[in-house]
Amino acid sequence: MPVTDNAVTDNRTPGDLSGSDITGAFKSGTGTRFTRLLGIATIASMALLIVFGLFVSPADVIQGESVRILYIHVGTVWVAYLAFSVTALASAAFLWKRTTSLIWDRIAGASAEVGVLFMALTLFAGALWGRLAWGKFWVWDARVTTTAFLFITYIGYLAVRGLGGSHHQRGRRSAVVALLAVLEIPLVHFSVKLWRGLHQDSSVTDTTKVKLHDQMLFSLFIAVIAFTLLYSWLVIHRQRVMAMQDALDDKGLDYALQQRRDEGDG
Amino acid sequence: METVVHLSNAVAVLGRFPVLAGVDLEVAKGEIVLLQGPNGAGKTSLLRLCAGLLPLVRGEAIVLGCDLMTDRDGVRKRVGLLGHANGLYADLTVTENVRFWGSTVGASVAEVDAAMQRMGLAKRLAKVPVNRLSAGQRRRTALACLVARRAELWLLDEPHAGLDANGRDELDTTLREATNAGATIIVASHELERAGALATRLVEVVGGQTRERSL
Amino acid sequence: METVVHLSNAVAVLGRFPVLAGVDLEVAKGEIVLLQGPNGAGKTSLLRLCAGLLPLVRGEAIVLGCDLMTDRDGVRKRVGLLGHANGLYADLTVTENVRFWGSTVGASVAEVDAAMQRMGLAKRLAKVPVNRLSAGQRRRTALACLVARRAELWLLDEPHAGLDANGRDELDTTLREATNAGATIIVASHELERAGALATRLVEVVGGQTRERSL
Amino acid sequence: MLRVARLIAAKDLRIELRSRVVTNQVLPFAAIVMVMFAFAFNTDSVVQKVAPGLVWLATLFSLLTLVQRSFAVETADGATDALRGAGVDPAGIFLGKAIALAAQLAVLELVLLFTAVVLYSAEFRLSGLVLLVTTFVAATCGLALVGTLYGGLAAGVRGRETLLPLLLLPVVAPVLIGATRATEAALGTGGAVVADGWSWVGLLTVFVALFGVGGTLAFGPLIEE
Amino acid sequence: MLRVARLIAAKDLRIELRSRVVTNQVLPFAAIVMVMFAFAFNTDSVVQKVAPGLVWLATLFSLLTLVQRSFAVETADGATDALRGAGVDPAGIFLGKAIALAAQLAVLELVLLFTAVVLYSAEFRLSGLVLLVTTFVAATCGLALVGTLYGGLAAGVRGRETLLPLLLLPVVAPVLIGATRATEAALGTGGAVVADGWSWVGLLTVFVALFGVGGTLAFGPLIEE
Ligand code: HEM
Ligand SMILES: Nc1ncnc2c1ncn2[C@@H]1O[C@H](COP(=O)(O)OP(=O)(O)OP(=O)(O)O)[C@@H](O)[C@H]1O
Ligand SMILES: Nc1ncnc2c1ncn2[C@@H]1O[C@H](COP(=O)(O)OP(=O)(O)OP(=O)(O)O)[C@@H](O)[C@H]1O
Ligand SMILES: [Mg+2]
Ligand SMILES: [Mg+2]
Repeated sequence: MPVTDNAVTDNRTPGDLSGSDITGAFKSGTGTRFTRLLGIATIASMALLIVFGLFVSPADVIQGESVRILYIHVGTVWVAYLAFSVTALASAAFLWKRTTSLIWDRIAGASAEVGVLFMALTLFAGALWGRLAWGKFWVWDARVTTTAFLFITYIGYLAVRGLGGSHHQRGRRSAVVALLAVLEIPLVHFSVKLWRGLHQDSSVTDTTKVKLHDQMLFSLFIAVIAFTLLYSWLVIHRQRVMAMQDALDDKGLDYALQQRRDEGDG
Repeated sequence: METVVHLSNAVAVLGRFPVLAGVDLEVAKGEIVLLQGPNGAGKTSLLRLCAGLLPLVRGEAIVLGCDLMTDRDGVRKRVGLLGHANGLYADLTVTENVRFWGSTVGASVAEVDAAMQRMGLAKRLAKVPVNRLSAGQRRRTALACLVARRAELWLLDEPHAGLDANGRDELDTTLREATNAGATIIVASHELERAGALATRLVEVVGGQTRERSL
Repeated sequence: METVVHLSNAVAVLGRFPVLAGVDLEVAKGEIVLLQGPNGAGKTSLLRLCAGLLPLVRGEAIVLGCDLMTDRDGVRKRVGLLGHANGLYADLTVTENVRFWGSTVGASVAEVDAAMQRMGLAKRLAKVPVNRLSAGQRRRTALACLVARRAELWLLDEPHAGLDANGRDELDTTLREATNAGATIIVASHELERAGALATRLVEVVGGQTRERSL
Repeated sequence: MLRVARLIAAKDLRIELRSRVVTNQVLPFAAIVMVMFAFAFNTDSVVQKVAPGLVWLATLFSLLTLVQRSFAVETADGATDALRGAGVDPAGIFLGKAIALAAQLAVLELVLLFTAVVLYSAEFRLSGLVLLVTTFVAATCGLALVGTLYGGLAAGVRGRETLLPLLLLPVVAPVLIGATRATEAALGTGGAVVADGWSWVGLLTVFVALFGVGGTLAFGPLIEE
Repeated sequence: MLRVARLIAAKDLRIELRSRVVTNQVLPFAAIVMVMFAFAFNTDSVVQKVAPGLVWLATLFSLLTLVQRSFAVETADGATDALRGAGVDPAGIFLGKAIALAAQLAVLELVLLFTAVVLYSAEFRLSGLVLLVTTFVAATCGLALVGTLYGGLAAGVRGRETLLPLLLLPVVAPVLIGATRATEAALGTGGAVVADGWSWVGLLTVFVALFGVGGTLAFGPLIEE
């Protein structure tokens, strides 16, 4: 993944922090009982997805076995949408004066990171599927292209998070970008209608012309549940890691402050 | 006496480097405080903090009655900063530059002219574009922009650098007039003899911290 | 005594403006000449002319035995100029900058280290990129680059600007050492008290012309 | 806010009048880009078909240069700091710079359109003129607004040249596409009809409204250090 | 002269390593340019046909940025003055900067070629590989040499941003055409055969020799005030 870790930018300064023993404060890890349960649920639903996706659900009349990519492709993209929406909501919460708290910023960041991860999976699965269905990894279809733009946009968002500066500054800047970026999701969703491309039209949500087999629909449902659980697990952990990093930055600051003060005496 | 600047254990960082490592400073209205100290001590950073340009990370900072943690915009409108850079538009003439910076606070044409007069720019140089000025002439222009801004708190970072003997005298007069008109001034300078004669108080900055010194 | 700089009625222009309007100047080997004068008088232009950076339009100019009309390249290799700008690469560290400028004249690593030591840059700052330095620290780096160049004629344009008290002392020592080693120095500065103590001769520049003055 | 906007826009345009960077640099650049395009695809039929796309593509590249120039003027001698430090209303700065940018873009687009007509023998239809003008106005405003918003965000930071295209291009792409389709409709390229174009203009208008309001509100926090 | 060239090249590449402007800025920019091209001409067959031309067109745009960056580094804090003032051999400066530029261009072109292969489904033939590599080497050297020469000329003067594209693009056009045709021959685009390509490579080589010698001799007077 590209820019994931904004704390590890090259900001080493004269008062290098690496020598201190400030890591000792965080031995407890990021797990709690709830997240362990969540993890177990994730694994279980993944197993269920494998069973239904690969064995129970039928092959497609036209596309054959390759239709099974659908569960990954569509499952991940919907969860990516969810992730980006959460990012936007958390960003709004951060910008709103009465709820300003860095925790919203961290949730926004963590959610975007996981969203980018899922979106990468979508693109990957879509490209593979494209090779099977259209004979090419990539076509210049409207949805495919707008999806690529959405992906780039959130890479840009993560780059903005990585610019450095104080935590609040990071929060403010990235929140604005997130609120603008989320507006691209409808564009991607409606792009098929707008531009009439090669890509599949809405076939799941549009109930007037259900084309999917019932068992396929159910498998897709399981896929979405499984990916959502995975998403939650990842975000919770990532968010806690970020909190630790922020705290570590603060601890590092204490150390650097001491060194800076000694400069005058030395 | 009215307090204009109140810093208590103020911390500011650039990247991860704590440029200000817990600064305490009290400045009362009408004072001319001289900041002095070795290169890299944090004088520029201290001035930028007071101008609301460098975010406060920890501690307390109240400037002109506004808390820098929450209300930096309130401070900025009433503070004038002359930094190491001049902040001039190279393609515009001297007059256009001073007028632009004056009009950001709604100064009248007369006030702008007075400011240029003050720094000896009213005659030959008025219509010369800044990119054809010498270093000292640029510094004068930047000072004229500052004068035109009519700030309540003036923050000057090495204002003498590049000015000729005449310009230094004009600057001193200008600063004295400003304090008489109710402004407060903080100057960072390495020219102790020059700035010391002007200042009412000397503060030494070392290693991101301040120490009171006698003049 | 050996003449290092000989200008006679030298004229130079920028755009259409005659920045130097017939300058006469003689500098002998080992001198430290202080140029002084109002803003815009032409001090910077005079130094740039001597460095072979500003074309001579009329008159005569012979520097280090080379005629500036015909052989500017010969001059440049042997002259070191510190201008208003520092000429540093912002993304490189202090050491890398000094090393680069040193190696343009084939200075050894030891000489480079000595130059950095001279300006107090050998320790904490050696590995810091220039864009993370304070204004004075940059000026020190530029001076170190100049020292590493081991020029025969040093041309310094307001070298004190931005240096702290300590740095000024170091600079003075450096310049005295350089003249003892056979270099000649011309300094433009507005800090009469400081630079006057160092100089052996004072030349006033006014309106693109020079006048001899007593110190 | 409007006073500040007028002030800033006047200043930016005056700087352009003095320095003539856009007139002397970006214009020939854009024109040359168009010529190169024509060169690279030397089959005439292809060029004519993609002419509207090329106009907008060239506009886009020039936009990047224009935005960079617009903020380079501020950062060159630390004027951004001075602006922020002067407590000038950020919304005013945003609108002012966007107005100046839009004015410069408009001139540029006219020239490009003219070049396209001459070089690629693109054709005008009177019936499409209203559509064409509306499209150009909407697209210009949209590009200027987004450009200013992200330009301001990227201006202060270290990797600014990196960040600007990264942020700008994916957002601007829809404008590019919408404007291209609308222009095609207006010019009748490839048999497109005028009526098709108006829905695209609608999309552009939504975009303008969005970034106009969003930018005015968000510019302050964005340029904050 | 060679010592100076090595010194300057090493310095330029080190600055790039530190600042990562090319890696982080020009590369994504060029890649996005390619994506935009593909999108603007959304008919697949067209894109595939013009793929080699697009690669070189994108290289050309990036060349402008690269040259500007290469000299911006020098002018930012008055280092050009310092270089000239230091009496450093101009031929050495020229070669050094050209070498550094060529290295950066080479990386860029590899990425672009890769992008073209993936995005436009351009195809490789083993028989054309030697031709392809030769073309790329010759074209890269040619572009780097011309870029440095005119970059240096434009660096000092006031309207530098104006001047550079204006001077550079017409001169580089032959390189663009030669390289495109040679690449087409190497890839077999549109049924071109490999043998066709070599005459273009010959043209490129002449170009390189010309600007290599000319630049080395002329750079000194050019960067003079
Ligand atoms: C790299 C190539 C591809 C990308 C980037 C891509 C992207 C997307 C996206 C973003 C969605 C979510 C649309 C929405 O609900 O808003 C989606 C849905 C879908 N995609 Fe793809 N896709 C690709 C290739 C394919 C291929 C090759 C197929 C099958 C032939 C396919 C079939 C589907 C289906 C069936 C849906 C669900 C449609 C719906 O209900 O909206 N995709 N794709
Ligand atoms: N590009 C230019 N075009 C025209 N005139 C210029 C240009 N640059 C400088 N000048 C003028 O040349 C004169 C001499 O400038 P110079 O920089 O030599 O003065 P200086 O003595 O160094 O002044 P200072 O003490 O301010 O540094 C000034 O009056 C200035 O207005
Ligand atoms: N971008 C940056 N990242 C990290 N550290 C920085 C950065 N900019 C400056 N510093 C460091 O911050 C410290 C304080 O700098 P500041 O400019 O406030 O010093 P100063 O007292 O004004 O010095 P001078 O007298 O040289 O102007 C310096 O030691 C410098 O190395
Ligand atoms: Mg300072
Ligand atoms: Mg000068």
